[in-house]
Amino acid sequence: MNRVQTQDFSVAEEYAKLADNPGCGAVVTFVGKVRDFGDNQGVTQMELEHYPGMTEAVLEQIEAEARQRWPLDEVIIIHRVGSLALTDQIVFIGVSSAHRKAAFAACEYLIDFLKTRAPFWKKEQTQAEAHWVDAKDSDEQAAAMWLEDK
Amino acid sequence: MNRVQTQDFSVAEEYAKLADNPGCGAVVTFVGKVRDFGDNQGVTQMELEHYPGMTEAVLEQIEAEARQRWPLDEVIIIHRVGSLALTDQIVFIGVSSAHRKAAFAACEYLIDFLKTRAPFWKKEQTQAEAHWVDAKDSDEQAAAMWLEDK
Amino acid sequence: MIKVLFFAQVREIIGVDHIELEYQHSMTTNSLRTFLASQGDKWEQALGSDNLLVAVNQTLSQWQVELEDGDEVAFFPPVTGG
Amino acid sequence: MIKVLFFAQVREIIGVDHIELEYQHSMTTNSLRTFLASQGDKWEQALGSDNLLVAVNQTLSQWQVELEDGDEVAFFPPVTGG
Repeated sequence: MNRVQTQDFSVAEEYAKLADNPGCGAVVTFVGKVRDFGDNQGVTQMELEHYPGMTEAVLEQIEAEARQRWPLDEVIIIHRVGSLALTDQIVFIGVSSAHRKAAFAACEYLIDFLKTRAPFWKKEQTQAEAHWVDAKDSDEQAAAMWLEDK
Repeated sequence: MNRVQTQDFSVAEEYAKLADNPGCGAVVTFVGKVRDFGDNQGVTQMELEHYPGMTEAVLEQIEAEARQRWPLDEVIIIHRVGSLALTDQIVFIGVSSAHRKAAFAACEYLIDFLKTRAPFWKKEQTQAEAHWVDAKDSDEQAAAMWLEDK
Repeated sequence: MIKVLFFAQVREIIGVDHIELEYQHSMTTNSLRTFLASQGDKWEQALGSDNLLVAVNQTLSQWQVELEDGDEVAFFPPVTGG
Repeated sequence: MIKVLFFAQVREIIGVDHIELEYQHSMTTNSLRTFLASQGDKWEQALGSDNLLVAVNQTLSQWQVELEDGDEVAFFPPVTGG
């Protein structure tokens, strides 16, 4: 169910797929968007590059890890690549489960590991210049927390 | 933006309101649904009762608490009352923020405290009987965790 | 006057969703509960639970709180929404 | 043959997105990196970073791993998706 694509996605459509199950009591979704400050103020657009093949493999792997940790129904991960403008949707993570704690934890786990392990790279464009986004220590720490947790 | 209502809600519409902001980098939503096992197997429908006035006041209060803890843009809490059938949506919690950790934490905080402090009561109906749902220790514990956390 | 509301099992057992009572000097949440519980078997059953909660003027309250004339008091079981 | 891919800043600095090389006996991820970094200033700049990551056959790898003929090796900076 995971996809890497240039086109936009519809939260409504993805939500409907996640929720379509009589045993599903909880649906948690996360959407990441292009905001007007990233590493710099005044971001107007960005380019998203990825490593085709490896990206899909990493998404499958982090989904499998989440399913080992929590009882989940559906999992959907979508990441866009190419040119994105301010306020565009970048990434969707949706999880459904019988239990809300599992759905919340798995959704946050998936975005934390997507950010630190999936081969995507962002180049932000402001009025003045374009530059590659630096990886953040806070993202590494967020992912590392899950490993201590186990 | 919080509502208590008998009619259904649209995740797509609420998501659009949450995401409509150029500084918003993260949107987290939670939906709780009627599932086929609650306290009993074979739930076919339920009745949701509430205390008008107090309910709205509690929702405002837990929203204000979440806003004190985390930097949030929009917060939307919707809870349905009346007769609900299997797979119906019961509750929506949506949070947008510049930061994903804040959005995840606030969304989970809001549902944990809604479950333990907002005056709603569920009566589940199976083929055989109707009965009031028991409050769960796990919900009390989930809410108590946030207080230790502080 | 004190307005008293009942919800969920409590409402269902006593068969009434609200009543109004004369305010009595030094009435508390607990004395009101005890008075109501003495009104018959159903009232005893509905209001005798260890888990019973009370709200005063739409805010969750405690058991030895003094009431004032005009207060709205509600009795209900632990909440189960969400 | 070894297929070598470059992404993001690495790709941009050297101006090439992939190359193919003859497989050499006992070639490792590190020896391949050292060999490529010696191909000129841009290559040195692109592949000299402390933060450089390497993947072998689309799996994140380490620096002293032996390669096999036919492997796909990728060099890239820390990832920044999501």
